[in-house]
Amino acid sequence: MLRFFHQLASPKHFYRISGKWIPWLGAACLAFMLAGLYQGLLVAPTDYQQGDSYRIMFVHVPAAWMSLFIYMVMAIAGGIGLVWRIKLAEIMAISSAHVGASFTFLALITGSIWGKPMWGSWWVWDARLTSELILLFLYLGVIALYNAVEDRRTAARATSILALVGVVNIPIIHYSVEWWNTLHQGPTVTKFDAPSIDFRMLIPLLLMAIAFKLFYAVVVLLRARVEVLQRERNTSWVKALVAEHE
Amino acid sequence: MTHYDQTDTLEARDLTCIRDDRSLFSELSFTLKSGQVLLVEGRNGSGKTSLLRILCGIRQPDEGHIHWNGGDIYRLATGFNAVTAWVGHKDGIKLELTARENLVFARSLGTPSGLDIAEALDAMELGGFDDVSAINLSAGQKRRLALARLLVTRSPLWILDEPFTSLDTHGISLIESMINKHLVDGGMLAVTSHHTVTLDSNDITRINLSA
Amino acid sequence: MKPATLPQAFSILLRRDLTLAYRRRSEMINPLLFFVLVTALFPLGISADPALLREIGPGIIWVAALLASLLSLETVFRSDFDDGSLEQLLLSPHPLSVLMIAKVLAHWLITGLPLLIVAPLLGVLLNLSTAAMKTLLLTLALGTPVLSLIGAIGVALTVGLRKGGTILSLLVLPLYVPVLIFAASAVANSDAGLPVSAHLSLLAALLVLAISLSPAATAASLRISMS
Amino acid sequence: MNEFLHMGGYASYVWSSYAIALVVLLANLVAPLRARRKLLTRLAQREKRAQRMKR
Repeated sequence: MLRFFHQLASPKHFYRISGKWIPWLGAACLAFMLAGLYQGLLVAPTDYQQGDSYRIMFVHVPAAWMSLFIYMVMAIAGGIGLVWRIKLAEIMAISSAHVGASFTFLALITGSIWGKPMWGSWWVWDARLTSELILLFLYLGVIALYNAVEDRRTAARATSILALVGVVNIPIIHYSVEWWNTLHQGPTVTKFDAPSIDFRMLIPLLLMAIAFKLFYAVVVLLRARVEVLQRERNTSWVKALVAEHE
Repeated sequence: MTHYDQTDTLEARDLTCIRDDRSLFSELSFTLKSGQVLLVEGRNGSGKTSLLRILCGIRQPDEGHIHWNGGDIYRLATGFNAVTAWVGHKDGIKLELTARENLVFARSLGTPSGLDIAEALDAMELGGFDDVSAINLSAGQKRRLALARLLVTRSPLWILDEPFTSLDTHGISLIESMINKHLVDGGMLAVTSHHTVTLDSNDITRINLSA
Repeated sequence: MKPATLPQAFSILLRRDLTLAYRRRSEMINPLLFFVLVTALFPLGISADPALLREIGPGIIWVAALLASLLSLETVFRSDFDDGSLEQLLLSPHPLSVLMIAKVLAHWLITGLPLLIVAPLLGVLLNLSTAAMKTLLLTLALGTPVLSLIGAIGVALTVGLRKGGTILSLLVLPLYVPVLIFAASAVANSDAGLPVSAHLSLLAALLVLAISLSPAATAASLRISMS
Repeated sequence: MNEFLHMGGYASYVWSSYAIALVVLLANLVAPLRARRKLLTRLAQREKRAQRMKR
């Protein structure tokens, strides 16, 4: 079975197939996002406590989910690339790093903006935000390592190991930050839970979550295609593509 | 004294090595048997060192396999390391340690050959330097100390990357005689060298990577 | 003649690293001086009020310990990489992860342990109570080995890089966060007379996890950077 | 309509968050596209240079 998977994952094959998939994924992503925005900004009722500021949640929460989800995907893809030495898995791992870091950054910014009206300051050492900040450093570590190593293949394998080490540490870091948070501030006001989840608030949250997942798929495929072109630049099919491109 | 198993074979099949997405060499196959020499030639940057690093297992080939007595060297891992001795561009000796301390440590990383440290140093014409800290040795003496690890360990397969660098003509002939004895004992050698290597064995397979 | 047994190879490597460090004694002092100096800066930067120092003392000492350990990590593989003996380690007939434990243990004995010896002095500087001092030593004893073990992975990943040192801190410091949190809060708790057994057991758990997982990760990282 | 824009007084917070989200998403979309174009032109130049050298 692995032999088949190895054949399928030939760069040339991957490049062609992903080229076909991207437009569909993009359209679906747009559709879900528009539906999510419509539901979130127009249909969902105003919250009796937070008024309309809670609508930031429809961007903040999916982004936070994505930051963790993408790190997991990166670690798993990296692991597969390392163990079975499948080039494509390595490429998918490293292509996820930048978009994962972007979602983490987005979660941090929107989290702090959402917190401002509630607590009056741009940053609060809330457990979730603090874990998100550390996750951002983990991502930046992966990206920095990838750029620091000259040889592309060694760089990809080094970052895969780092991602695996990181993914083992994420739950430990999260637990220790939760522990640290309850130690200093007590589990009171800074709970970040969404307001009493009214069903009509849940829909936009899920729609946006699906939209972000589709968006990740589009971006990771786009980046992977560039990485494939870069790595296969001496092959005939890439040379043909280059000629075509002019 | 250290007779090796005559039936040892190192078999490489379709080795491919890629650097910066350019293949240094591809579909390279050869077999090395007891008493034989593999001489790797080619211009600088043609991948000579990369090939040797692949042979000894430091670097994995991008394609292809290497078998020692039928077993893949990556599955054998430490088993293959036990039969291999590697001397690269760098000497691999600690400057703060004395010659004896360096060899004692080198011996712990291989199968001891029964030759004691003093005898090995004498064979390398480093007699009397036992307690001299390596930092005070000349480049040629350091190189000979690095090669002395081949005497204190018993490894049928020697993989030497430019062993003759910084050696004078006398040093080169000293090393060549050591290699000849190794081959007569049934050992094998994979070597790169810019100097012309005059060895007794006529069983030399030449690979030119920039042909 | 059989190859040296694993325990023999382990102890020879450990003794070699300790001899090397002893012969470069002057270099061993640097992380220690850094540790004391950084700790001494905080009162100058914040205030000399004993009550305040006593409260933030544990955190200061632990952050300084983190940075001192980070500073000394380079030495774990740097010289072996430069003179080529790292390649010989990779090609040894012994499992590389076990040899990594020897390397990390040597690094801890050279740089981690001295932090414990100097810590009481810093405890006095920051007006820590004797209870806090005792817990500080306990947390350093449990925590600094974890710093060396995790740090070794980062060093193995960056050993081949020209400017490896700069990104080493970015790779390793986020992974130090759990140790910092449990250790610093343990010392703070004991200062307030609260029980610390939970914190110490969590630190011990981190140590067990680090000992079991990081040598293999360090070995794999080394193989990748050296290839 | 302007009541919608007003967001119950939290307009600046809500709309800045969504604006930043839009910018981050667009940046992530544009970056690989630009990188692909840059790579293709670079490879095309390299190909031309190779041709010239051969002659």
